[in-house]
Amino acid sequence: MNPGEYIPTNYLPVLITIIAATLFGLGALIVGEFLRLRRPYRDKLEPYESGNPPVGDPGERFSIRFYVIAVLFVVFDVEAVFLYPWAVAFGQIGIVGFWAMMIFLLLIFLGFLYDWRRGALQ
Amino acid sequence: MLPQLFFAYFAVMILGLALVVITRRNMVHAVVWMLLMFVHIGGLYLFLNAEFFAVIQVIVYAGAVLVMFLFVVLLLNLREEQGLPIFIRGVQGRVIIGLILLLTLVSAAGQASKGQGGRFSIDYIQRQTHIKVLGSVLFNDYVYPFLIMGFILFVPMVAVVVLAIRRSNGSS
Amino acid sequence: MEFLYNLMIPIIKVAVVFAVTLLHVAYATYFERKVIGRMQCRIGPTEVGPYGLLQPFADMFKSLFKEDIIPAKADKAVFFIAPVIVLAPTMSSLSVIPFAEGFMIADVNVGMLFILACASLSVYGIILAGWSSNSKYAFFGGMRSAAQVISYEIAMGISLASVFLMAGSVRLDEIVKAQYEYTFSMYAPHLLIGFVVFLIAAFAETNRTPFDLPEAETELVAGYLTEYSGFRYALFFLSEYVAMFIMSSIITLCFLGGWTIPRFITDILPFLSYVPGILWFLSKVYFFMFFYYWIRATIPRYRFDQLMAIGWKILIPLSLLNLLIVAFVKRFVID
Amino acid sequence: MVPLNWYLMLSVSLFIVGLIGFLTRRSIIMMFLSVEIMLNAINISLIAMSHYMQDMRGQVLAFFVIACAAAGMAVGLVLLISAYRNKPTVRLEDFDLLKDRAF
Repeated sequence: MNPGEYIPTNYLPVLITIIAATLFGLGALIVGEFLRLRRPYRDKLEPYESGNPPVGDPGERFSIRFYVIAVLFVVFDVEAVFLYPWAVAFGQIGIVGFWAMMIFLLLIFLGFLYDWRRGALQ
Repeated sequence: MLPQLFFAYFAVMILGLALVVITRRNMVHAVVWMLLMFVHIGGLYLFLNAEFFAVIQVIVYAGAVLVMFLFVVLLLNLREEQGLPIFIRGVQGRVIIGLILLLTLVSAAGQASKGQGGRFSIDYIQRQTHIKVLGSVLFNDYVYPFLIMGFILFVPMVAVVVLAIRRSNGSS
Repeated sequence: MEFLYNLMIPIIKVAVVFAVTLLHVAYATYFERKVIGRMQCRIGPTEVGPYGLLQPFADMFKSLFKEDIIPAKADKAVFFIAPVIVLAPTMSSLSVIPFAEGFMIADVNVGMLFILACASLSVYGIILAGWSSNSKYAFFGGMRSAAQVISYEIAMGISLASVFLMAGSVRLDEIVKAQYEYTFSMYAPHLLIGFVVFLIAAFAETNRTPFDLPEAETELVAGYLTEYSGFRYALFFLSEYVAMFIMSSIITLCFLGGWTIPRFITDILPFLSYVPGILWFLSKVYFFMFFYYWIRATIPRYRFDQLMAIGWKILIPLSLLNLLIVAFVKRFVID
Repeated sequence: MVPLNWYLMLSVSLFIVGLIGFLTRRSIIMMFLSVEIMLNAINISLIAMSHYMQDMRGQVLAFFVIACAAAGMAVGLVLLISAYRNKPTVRLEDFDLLKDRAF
């Protein structure tokens, strides 16, 4: 098989599943549009705030801690993505590769401990 | 015939979605279109026999980096930016420079020819599975770049605490 | 002609799997209400049909005909697609699950990673649902649920890395075949820490009790679901149950031997090996579904800060520890 | 048969789309998104070349590009957030403290 002619045929069922799942979700919503009744008025359409009229703009007062969590998540996600090929090819990796991953994990964990000590996870 | 059709679909979708992304006013919409673009790029990687990249394109780019963008967009609450013009002044010159560069690079890319074939043929990768081949190459031949990668990933963890969390307790 | 044949086989498989899964989801809600009812000394649904067996269909028709409210000033397009963004990846990850030996929709090499990728997409649905509702409760609930889901995803990913390390593959059928060779024919005793970490993280990923902040009525109303009603709400509900089914399947496949029965049992009772594999698979899956309901009836909800602390300060170090133990044992003891 | 040149042309075009976005948008967040588009363009060409030359080096490089992009975006966005605290805007023209205003 030459490059440029390669077709990943074993992914065809995955494609079909993705299309079927998306069509199922969209179709259910669109069919629902025709079946249900619709009698909106102003008070019904207001955002829920325990019955009071809404005050203020949503989106204010939002803690920076969420961003810290997001960054830690990105770093650990990349780490996990490096872990997978290492774990799968474990039998073919020499001792250097083994200790390299140990040092890598140690570095990530040191960074994590630093964040923990500085109270980023409160 | 089938490979060309699939390539044409992916190329049109990727370029079209990229154009949609850079012209959105609402950044949350831009992020959603970008998500669709990343999924299509992942599909293109499948045709390059790089299934592991197709997956990490979704796990890392779509699942992590773009989520971080979404968090920042929502964190900064950019509603007051909505009324302002999308582009900066003097766009035309920059677009023209970009188009000239595009013509140059496309003509250069059209003349590229591929070099010698290596030992990682499609059949070999199919037999060994892509993840295993990539893992053994990465951790046997590229150990030092990988360790440097560890230091690079160390940086954002420190930076986010130093920059985002104020030294005095109680604020933020 | 052959092309059509190749196209029809997966389409039929997809139809069968979707139909069975949706039926399963319908009865999982019935099962949950019965189980929790019994645990709380009630008897659960009885009215619709014999023993209340038609209750799920009554619920479905009710939600289909119910008025569906889109709040004023909501971002309508995003509000419309958010349930689909949650549902579509969750249902897509059904395609790589082997239900029995040789029966899976798609035979791909990335198997488990595909499910992880699909799981990482569902966080968008949560954030976008919260944001597009243009309501404070929905927004904060969405951000909190998103933070929760991404935190527990890491512990899940790292504890799965130890499974990949043991099996040397990310294909789910090869993971099952590899663990059949081990002492107990399952990884759960060998990877006990990873198993427990994954089990806890699976609860958080699917937003089940004790990690069900979206349903913490006392503080955030219904989280990112506050403004959703009618059939859109039903889609979120549906994807939660499909996700529960998928998480139970992953636990079964990666830690409990999937469709196989342990060898030490077949040695004593050899006739059990004639039972079809899908029955073993489904009984293990249903055991975990029951476990989900049992936990829901037993354990109170955690606070948000406790929840984040469990995820980051306990589960992630534990999963890394598990990985290190497995790696060292495999490198220096077994080899 | 899809030749390698097609993939390279796609990659170049995507890169230019990202570049134009980077040069013309006001908002710094959108500029970061454009950088992401450019990095993805690079990855497409790296993986395509790796596939056509049957050599893994391109893919290893693409792997590092993905990881570096993630780390870089994290740092860039945290810088943006700490700048936003001093001056609540994400527009590029408003960050002009270093510009000499006397003239």
